[in-house]
Amino acid sequence: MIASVIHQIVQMALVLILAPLLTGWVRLVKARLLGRRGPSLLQPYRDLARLLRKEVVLANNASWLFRSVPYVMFTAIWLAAGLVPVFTTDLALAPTADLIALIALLGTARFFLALAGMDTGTSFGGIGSSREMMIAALAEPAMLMVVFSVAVLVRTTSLAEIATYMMGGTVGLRVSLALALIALVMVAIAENARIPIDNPATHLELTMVHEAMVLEYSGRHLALIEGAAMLKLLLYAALIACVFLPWGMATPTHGNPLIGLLSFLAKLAAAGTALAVFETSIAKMRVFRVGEFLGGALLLSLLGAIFLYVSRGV
Amino acid sequence: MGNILTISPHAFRGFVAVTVPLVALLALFALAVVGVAARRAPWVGSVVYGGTATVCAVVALWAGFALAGRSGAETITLPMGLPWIGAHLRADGLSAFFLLVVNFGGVTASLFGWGYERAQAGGHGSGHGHGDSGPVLPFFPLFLAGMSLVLLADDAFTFLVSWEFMSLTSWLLVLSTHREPDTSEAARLYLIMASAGTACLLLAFGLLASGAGDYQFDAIRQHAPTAGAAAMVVLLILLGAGSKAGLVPLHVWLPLAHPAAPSHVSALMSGVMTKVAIYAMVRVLFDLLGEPVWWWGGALMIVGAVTAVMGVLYALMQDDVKRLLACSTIENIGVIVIALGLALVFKASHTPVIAALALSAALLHVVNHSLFKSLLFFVAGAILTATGSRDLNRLGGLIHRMPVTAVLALIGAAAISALPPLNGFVGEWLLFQAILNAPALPEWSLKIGIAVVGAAVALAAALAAACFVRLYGIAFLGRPRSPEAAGAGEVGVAMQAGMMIPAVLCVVLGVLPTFVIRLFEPAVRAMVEAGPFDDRSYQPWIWLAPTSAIGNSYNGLIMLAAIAALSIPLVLVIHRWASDKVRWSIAWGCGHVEPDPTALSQYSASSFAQPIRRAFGGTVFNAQDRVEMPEPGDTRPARLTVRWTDPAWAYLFTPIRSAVNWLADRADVLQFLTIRSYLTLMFTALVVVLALVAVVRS
Amino acid sequence: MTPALPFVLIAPLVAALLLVLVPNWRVASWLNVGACAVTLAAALTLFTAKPAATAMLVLDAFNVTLIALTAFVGLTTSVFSASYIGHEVASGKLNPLRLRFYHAMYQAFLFTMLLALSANNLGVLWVAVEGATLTTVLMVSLYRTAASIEAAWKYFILCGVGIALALFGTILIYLAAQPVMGPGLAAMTWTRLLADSAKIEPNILNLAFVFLLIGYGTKVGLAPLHAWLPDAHAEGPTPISAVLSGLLLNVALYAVLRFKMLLAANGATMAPGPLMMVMGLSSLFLAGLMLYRRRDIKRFFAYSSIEHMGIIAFAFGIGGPLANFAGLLHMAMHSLTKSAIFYAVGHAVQAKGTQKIDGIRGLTVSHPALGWGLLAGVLAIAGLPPFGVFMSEFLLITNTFARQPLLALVLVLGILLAFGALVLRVQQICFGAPTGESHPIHGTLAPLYAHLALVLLAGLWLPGPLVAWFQTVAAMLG
Amino acid sequence: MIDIGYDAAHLLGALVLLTSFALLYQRRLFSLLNVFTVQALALSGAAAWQAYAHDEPHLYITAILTLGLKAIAIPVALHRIIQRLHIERTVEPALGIGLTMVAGVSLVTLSILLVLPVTENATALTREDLALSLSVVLLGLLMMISRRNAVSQVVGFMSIENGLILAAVGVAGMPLVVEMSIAFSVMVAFIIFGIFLFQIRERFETLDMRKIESFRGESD
Repeated sequence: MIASVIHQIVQMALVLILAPLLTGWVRLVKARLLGRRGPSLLQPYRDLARLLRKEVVLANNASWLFRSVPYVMFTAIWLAAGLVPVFTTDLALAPTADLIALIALLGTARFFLALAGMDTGTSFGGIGSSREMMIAALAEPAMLMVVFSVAVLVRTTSLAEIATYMMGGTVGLRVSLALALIALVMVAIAENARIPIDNPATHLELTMVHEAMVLEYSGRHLALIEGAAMLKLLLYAALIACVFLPWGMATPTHGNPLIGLLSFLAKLAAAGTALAVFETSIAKMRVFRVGEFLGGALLLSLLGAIFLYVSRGV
Repeated sequence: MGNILTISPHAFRGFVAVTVPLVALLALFALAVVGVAARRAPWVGSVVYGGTATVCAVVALWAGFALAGRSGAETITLPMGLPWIGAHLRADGLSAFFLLVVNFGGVTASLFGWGYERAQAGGHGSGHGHGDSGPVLPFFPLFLAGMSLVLLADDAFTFLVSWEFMSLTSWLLVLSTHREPDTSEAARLYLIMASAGTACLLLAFGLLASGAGDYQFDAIRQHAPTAGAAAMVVLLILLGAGSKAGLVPLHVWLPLAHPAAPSHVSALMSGVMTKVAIYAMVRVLFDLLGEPVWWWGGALMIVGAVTAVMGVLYALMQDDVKRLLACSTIENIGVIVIALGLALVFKASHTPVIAALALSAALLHVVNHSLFKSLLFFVAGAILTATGSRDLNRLGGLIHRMPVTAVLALIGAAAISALPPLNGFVGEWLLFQAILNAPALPEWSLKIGIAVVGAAVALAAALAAACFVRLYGIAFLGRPRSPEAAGAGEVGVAMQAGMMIPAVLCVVLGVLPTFVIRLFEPAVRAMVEAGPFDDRSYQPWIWLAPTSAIGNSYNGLIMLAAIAALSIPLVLVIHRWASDKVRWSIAWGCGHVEPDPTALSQYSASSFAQPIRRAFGGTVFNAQDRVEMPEPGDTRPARLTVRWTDPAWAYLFTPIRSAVNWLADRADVLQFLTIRSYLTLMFTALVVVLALVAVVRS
Repeated sequence: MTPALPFVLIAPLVAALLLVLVPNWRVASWLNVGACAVTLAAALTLFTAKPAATAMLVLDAFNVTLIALTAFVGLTTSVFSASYIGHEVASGKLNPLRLRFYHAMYQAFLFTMLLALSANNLGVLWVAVEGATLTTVLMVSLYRTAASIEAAWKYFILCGVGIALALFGTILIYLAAQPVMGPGLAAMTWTRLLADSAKIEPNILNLAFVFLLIGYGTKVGLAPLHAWLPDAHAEGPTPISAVLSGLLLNVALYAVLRFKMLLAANGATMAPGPLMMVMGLSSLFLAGLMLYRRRDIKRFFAYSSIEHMGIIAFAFGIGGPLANFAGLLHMAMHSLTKSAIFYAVGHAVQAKGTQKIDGIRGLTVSHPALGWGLLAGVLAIAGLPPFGVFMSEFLLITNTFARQPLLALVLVLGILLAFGALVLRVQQICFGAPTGESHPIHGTLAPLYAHLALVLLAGLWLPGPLVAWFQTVAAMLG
Repeated sequence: MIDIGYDAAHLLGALVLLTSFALLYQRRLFSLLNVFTVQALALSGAAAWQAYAHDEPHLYITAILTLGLKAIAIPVALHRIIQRLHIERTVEPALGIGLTMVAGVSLVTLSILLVLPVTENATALTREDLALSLSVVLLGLLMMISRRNAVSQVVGFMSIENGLILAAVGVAGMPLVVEMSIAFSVMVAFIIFGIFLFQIRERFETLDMRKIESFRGESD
């Protein structure tokens, strides 16, 4: 019990610390792949610190909602990140929320960010919000289908249980899991506003989604939102790791949290690299192709769920 | 007809059991009389609404105690209704639960309505037709009485009488705005659809009663109908109760009629009356019809899934606030029906615990939807009172002018979008837990089908979130789109209170859902012979951990605490050590500096829906956007016009209507014939019948 | 035989003769009411009398209820008419001479109907119905307008022919019975015929029933024999429309049912039910469709009467204790409701100065008491609870569906078809912004609300004795 | 041997039927009335013969009533009306004469088909008589349909009632009440027709139904 509480606190801190690092790593690898030296690994920390110190410039008709959204969003994503077992499944909050609740938490963050985008009454906020909600409308079902196919296999949606079960090794290699993995990766790309869905680096109004919503933000608010985005990236990496390759993670009964931590770092590095490679090797797609992209993800995940019945008589 | 004048054996205990709602019903009728008799008196509104609120509160409390106390349900027979059987009233767990929902809605609605009508009467109202409206007062209590009576009815006749009485009174309430252009069409469609539904129920009960040889529910319970008859009953119930609940494609009246009524009535119709329809489904499918067959549930799930997705898509197309809310009701009903279908399926496959889980999800969503849908309709009423408009494209920026309403509306929008830790999410969570148990089913079609249904539910939920971001963002955020919106002011205390109560409950139920689930556990137990928490392993009471969901659990309270524990320090730390300086300036908007006074550059309701319209609408509604872009140098603003058609109208109702008209035109010729032709008709009839007789004999 | 029965017949007859002599129409109108009151009082005493039969008259459970109903509606209508004709005179549509004639005819009409109801001799029954036709023909043409004369002419020709066919049927009945029961009155006395019905040659009975159904059916207004009904209702004075719909149709149907009972008692004949069901359904659908195109308010409700006669004919056609019960209840409810509607319509037409529905809008706004009364009446006739018609339709539909599912579906479709039209029109009439001229209402709304109260009461609670009465009659009808 | 009673009755009945065919055939109003008079005479003859043959004195009354009303009063009155109102003397039938004839013949066939099989146990006379009267009734109806003129419609109606009387007298021992009722109704009917003809005249200046029926309700 005590251990689980300590683990939980450690994890909350850990995700907070690691998130900018992961983003930095991705940027670095991308730069190297493009043949640039690229920024330092710690650049994201510096950016956040600078933003935090800056004053906030608010639009005249910004409401209290606009000012509180960054905190709500950051908290929600932070909490969600804290729920994904990274180095041990023995977390105090584990029973509080399962995978579905976690998805819903991310939904909450998105909901409020979309509202904030519409608060100042500029056209770009509207563009961002509407597109974001459209993307979410397809990403969420896909995500839940992934959950479904995993749950059909594992008969649970509690992440700790899933990780434990997967580590048990009784699962083996499965077509459906592969499909679910692909679907989850596609969703992750969409949700984190990465290429080809969106480009965090761009400010070309007509193509941007996430950036359009946060256009009016500045100073500490912007810092929180950037931080939240980094946390989200980390969260998805951790989620994929926890569900599909949880090996090395500690459980209440056996395994060492430190080893779990090291393995997690390794997994993050790998994930970051993979993302960087993927992003450099593909171009951004038109906003209205996104529907097809995520629809594909949805179908894949559904297929995964169905394949399960075929492959195994559950 | 022995017991016409004598009261049934358990008379006394029965009387004790049902006496409170009976007295309450009488009180409601009395209030209606007052509403008619003293219609000129200045105090009448306060008396009727106050009285209704009190009576409903009493009944709600009574129902709550009946549920908590697990009090037995006796039947009482009144010497009314069908002569030889009388009117049977009974309040078992299920009835009591729905009585609680209905009458609680009644309390808030009367509270809000009191303030609303005063606001309408006082100047504000003029300008949008409520100025000289028909009478509401007499029919408002009658409507509530009708709904309660449906829930208490224990024989087919009483049930149908009160069912149709409910439709009738709500129709009259809709007609109270009869001076407005669209009302009469809406009201007509409503009453016709409602009566068609009643006709279906009539046939269904006829079938059930023919099996039992009696109209009493007890007798019907005893005699399970044959498979064929049962199938027909299921179909008829889907049509009958479905037309009232708003299942696609029988939903067409709903987005027209619900908004036409005064807002507090809309809240009742959308938030509560649809639940009465759900009650009818549960009562017949789970209680009266005996052992279910798996495909019943399958049918319910398919219809529900279609309804859920279509409903929310309709909602996304609407620009009228109340119409949007009505459409979102269709979606929520779809979700509830899916849950019911799951419960049936699991009941049929003899896994009662999972059935209990699904049914709990359904009933919990019934409670939740009644809460946040009433809340949102009240908000719509507040907006209407404050701005005189229901058109999203004439609203905006209300968060600055109606601060209280804005907060409550935000709670409502978040709750209906199923965001944790609010109540909407708990319902969805339970539903998904039930869906995840699909592998436990024997039928392959169901295993796979339920996965698809799950996807549909998720899609509906995500679209609902989009829909309410749109509603809240357009109405409350941004800049005002019309002078009325710019000049709006906060509404009165009564209306605020009416909104406050459901809003608070949305939070409470989200944090402590187990309370209400425990409350209706007896109802669930009665329907599926199991409770959602049977033999649960380890959770103390604040944990929501149904047995069937293996090791899955959710705890709204801890989640709320965690959010608080994380966010409050965060705010403090940042403001203490980082910076707390703020500078106000004009919105930047990518160099588009000077915000134009008309606020036309903002995203409008229809432009917000455009991506989703483009993703889904093209195929479902063959929606077409047309943008009129003026010549370069021309200063006219560009105009976006959206055209879309409802398939239910295009392929079902318009053909029916035109067919009737065609036939009527043909028949009408008979009015204008000569006497000779009429004689000829008569003569032909005679000769034909004579010839018939001759033929028959030989 | 109780003396009350002859008295019930004599009272209106005497009143008719008396009223011919009264020149002052105001006095006459109240004499009219008084006479009706006396008749009703006498009729009510019949409930206590034992069933009995003479060569000419008969008294049994079946006709006593209808006699009472007729006397009651006769009374309320006379009250309505007393308050109605005042305005007709004022607006110069009628002159005192015509009114003298009108009041006499009103009583004569009541007499013929009561005679038809209490007749035991088929010949007398026929004469009475014929008399009812003649008197109403004269009253329909009371206004002497082109329209009213055309309507009365149509009415007279069609019903005259119908009556003739009915007479032929009666002769056939006698022809069939005469070999069994020997020549003379016995072979035309209904009770005797019923007693020895089994011995009568069934084939002739079949033939006879065809003529009787077509003949009296014309008077019931069953499609396709209904053509006279709408115009007669629309062009005559409204009180007459009320009694036509409320009473005359019932009387004609009563005649048909008497003969149906005869056939049922014989056993070897064809089943009369299907014929009645077919005609009933055809009337239901035809009327339902016609309702959509009507622009004249009285004609509109006349078609609604055809619709309900169709439903009732269907109910008796399918038969059985429940359906018969429903049919009887529906008969009573329809008389009360439809006459109430016509009272309201009469006032509305006078208040708005037109019979065109387009000219009668927003009645609940311009004349609340009248508007809501009319609305309640129409809702009641549309079969909405808590009014009595709902109960009869409930019983009929559920019972039919249990026995003949497809027929029940057809029936429900027909009822919904008509329902749609009723809702459409009643919303136009009662709601929206008032149109056209708007005079104050003359006279009392008491009859309207009295009928509505009764219909409402019946929907909520039927007194035990009445139920028992209906059940015995339903059993008689088999 | 020859049953003279049967033959005579048969003859008279047949004559009535024949005359109603003749009615169908007529084009001119006056000849129409004359034929109708013949029919009435034949009918009263039949009634009288029945009264004599079966010794049922009350049938004499029927005979006399028929003779008085239908053979004398009504034709005369109608003559008057026609002259007074200057009605055009010829009326073109709505149906072609030939067609009407065919219809009439088939109707007679139908009625015989209907009546004969069902009356095995009735006397031959009754059967014949019933078949004839049914045909007369149907033919009268056919006539009302096939003529536009009010007078000819009245005549058609009358001939229907002739058919009824023929049936009534044919059945042995039919009580008087029926004839009385018929007579009564015919009388009233005639009065009413008279009233109507005059009113129609003063309203529409014609007896052509097409003009009268220009108003069909709701044709505003």
